[in-house]
Amino acid sequence: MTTVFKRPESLKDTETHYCSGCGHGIVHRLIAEVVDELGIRERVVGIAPVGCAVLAYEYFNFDVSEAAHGRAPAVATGMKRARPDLIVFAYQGDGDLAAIGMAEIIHAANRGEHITVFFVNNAVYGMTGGQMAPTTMLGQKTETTPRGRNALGEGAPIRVAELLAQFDGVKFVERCTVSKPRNVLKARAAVKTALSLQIEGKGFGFVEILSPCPTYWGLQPRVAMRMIEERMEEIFPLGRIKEPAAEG
Amino acid sequence: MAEKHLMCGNEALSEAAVAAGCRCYFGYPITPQNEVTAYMSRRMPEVGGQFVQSESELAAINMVFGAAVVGARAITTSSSPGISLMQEGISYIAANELPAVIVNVMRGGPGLGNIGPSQADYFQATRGGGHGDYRTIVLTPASVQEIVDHVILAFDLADRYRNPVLILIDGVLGQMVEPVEIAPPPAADLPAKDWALTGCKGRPPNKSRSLILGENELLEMNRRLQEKYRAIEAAEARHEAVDAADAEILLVAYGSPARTCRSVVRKYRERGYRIGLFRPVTAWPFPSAALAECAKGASAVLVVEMSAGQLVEDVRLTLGPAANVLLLGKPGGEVIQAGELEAEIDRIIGLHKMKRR
Amino acid sequence: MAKVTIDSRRCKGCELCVEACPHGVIVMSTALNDRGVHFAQPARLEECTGCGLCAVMCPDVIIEVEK
Amino acid sequence: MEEERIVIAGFGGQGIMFLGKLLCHAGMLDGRHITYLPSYGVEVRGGTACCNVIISSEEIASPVITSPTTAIIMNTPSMIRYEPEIVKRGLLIVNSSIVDRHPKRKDIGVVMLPATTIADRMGNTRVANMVALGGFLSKSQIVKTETVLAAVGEVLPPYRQHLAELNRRAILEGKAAADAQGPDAIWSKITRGFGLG
Repeated sequence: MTTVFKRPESLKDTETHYCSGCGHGIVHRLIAEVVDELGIRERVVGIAPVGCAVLAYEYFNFDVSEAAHGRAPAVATGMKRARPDLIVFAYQGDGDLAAIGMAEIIHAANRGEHITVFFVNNAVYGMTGGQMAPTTMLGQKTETTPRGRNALGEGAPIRVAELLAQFDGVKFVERCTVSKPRNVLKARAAVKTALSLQIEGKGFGFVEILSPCPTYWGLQPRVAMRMIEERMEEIFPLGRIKEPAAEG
Repeated sequence: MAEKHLMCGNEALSEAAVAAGCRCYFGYPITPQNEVTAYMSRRMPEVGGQFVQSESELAAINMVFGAAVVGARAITTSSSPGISLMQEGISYIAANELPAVIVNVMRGGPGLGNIGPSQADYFQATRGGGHGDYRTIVLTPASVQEIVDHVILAFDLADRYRNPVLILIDGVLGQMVEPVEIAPPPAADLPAKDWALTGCKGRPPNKSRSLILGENELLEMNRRLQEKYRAIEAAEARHEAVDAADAEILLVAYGSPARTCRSVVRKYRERGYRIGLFRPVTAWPFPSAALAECAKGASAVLVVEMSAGQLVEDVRLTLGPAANVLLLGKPGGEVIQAGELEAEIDRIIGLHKMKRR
Repeated sequence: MAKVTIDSRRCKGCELCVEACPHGVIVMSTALNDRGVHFAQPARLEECTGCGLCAVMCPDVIIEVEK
Repeated sequence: MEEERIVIAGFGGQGIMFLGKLLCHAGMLDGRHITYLPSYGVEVRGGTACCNVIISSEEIASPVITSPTTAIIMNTPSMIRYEPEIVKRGLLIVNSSIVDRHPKRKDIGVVMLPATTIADRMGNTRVANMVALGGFLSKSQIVKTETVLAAVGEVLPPYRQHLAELNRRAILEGKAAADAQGPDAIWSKITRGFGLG
């Protein structure tokens, strides 16, 4: 018998603190699988965000640092500038990246830092108990938008992938999701493209991953996955927003 | 012996960082330290280093964090309002026990203040400044040459103790030009950076974190940090004493006011008054034992600082409520002039009916 | 026949694997594990093609597939 | 103790900072203690340029000058600002081509030097600063003129080296013009050396 699927080496054999059906576990695994596949486990350095994935350094089986809330792209900049031979990625949620850390992500992207950023967008703040995120959808009820998010006064959801794609320094942008197996495999391919881009020294790569938060959406995990397809993808369309440039 | 160069404090500290082997500079322009960003933007590429003009001081200090956590020597510089923005990052650097060098070329505050020279960030520097129980080692050079020496020392101290080191200078020292020698320092005997995130080749993964949730774990971590701080206090308190042994009036000052004090001491000594100067060279750890010794015979201790009175609190803490500790403090980005200091000294001489000897 | 192994002790009961399986191989247990959840278990292994989609969806990486 | 505390002030673009740095460099080569402090920030943007140069036989306290022993003044606003601050028996060098008034002080030595006119005659307005420096060297012995001339080449950036000779000539012209103002001027009778007072 041959193994079809087993835990990647780059993921520690440990339980996560994530809620049942949370997308972070899938995204962690995809990154770990690609790190294994590309054979970079011994020269990759990850950055864990502040947010639900704050403990990511407990799960990845390679070097990982924390970063202050929103500052992961700055930390990644420092790492990659100091040690260009390392493969540096930042893992960020929607509050970390699109609210408190908007300046850092915009400027790291615009400088074309040779780093990879994985942006897990679940349209809500999980760690602090389900408050509005910059990517919360209009009408979506959260702890801090009890009547549903209203564009007037609360703004409309920010499309970060489209925002970053316009910078010349950004070489690859794709939005994907983990809503069903086919999409998970596409997300895996995007993760691989982004990390390969860095290995080849081609510049900033960005992968946004729409991910469910069953707990603070108040939905069964299976239903939450359908909600991504029915609601989120309308606002955050899937697909490749910026193709990596051809060789030469 | 290295050649003497004419450099302003800001340029000299930049070149000293290069001499210390630092190849990573991250910073955001702010007066009066802009010479550093300009100098480094030119110099870093020349020596194969990295210069990033960051989008903010928040980003700058976190770039330093990133470079430090992968094992590189990194420096950032700013002035008071920018240093306030960096406090979050400095707290994280202290918590992650990373080596980093930060220079504050102090200007008048609070708020946007002005760009005049000031020493009003002493509390912020010596009490941690950000959240949590931590300390940064604080060096307070008083000449351009000492700025150079302190930058080199700062990198070694940072590496030795895995702790942020802050160099506290004022706008005058940053801007003034003096002759300096910058020689590559002899290699210090420093611990290996086996904690750095350099890729987990041939070893278990390293992680760097400060979120510590286990029961009593954070308590233990803090106790360990405090032990480190006690060790730093025991080993690294530095000071300079000028004519302090028999002083009836002991001046206490650091940075550029200490220069004025030194010349005034010389002048009054020539006139026969027993006056001396105690200069803390490290503001943290504060050289308490040495100050207590120097102040033993003094009838008055006059603290001279370009703030409304911050250093004076450490002096009072050291000497106790019974000591006659006075303050000549000038906030607002203004220099303390020799004349003002002499008037205050004359007043003290009169009050205590001090005699020439 | 393929083989699906699920570490039921770590299962959080999200049922994403059940949803993912094209052949209805995996079902939720009636029993509870130590976490107090009904865990996923391979039930009709004879139907399993070893496609691995259950493992692809598992957020807790507790499914191994061989064929 | 020998000490000169020199304020140099004028418009931005008149070479104020270069004059200060050159003086410092010469001081350093002569084995003096020196400090140099430029005005910075907002003040610079106001269009005025000023620097403080201290050259001393002893260690220097503050680089900030409150009572200059010499002021080298290249424009009228600087004259208004600094004339009152000069110590008694101090020295005032004035670029009389630009400054449209005479000093009021009677207790200081004054050299009225048409620096810009002399510089123009030499073919380059921009060496007026060097002419003024020559005026200072005529009246002060804090640095040697030969040292200043030697320092010119070291202080000029590489892309301005072709101007070194012109700068040196301007210094000598300025010095000669000030020398010609006669040995009877009050400063020649004064033992300069102002201590800290």
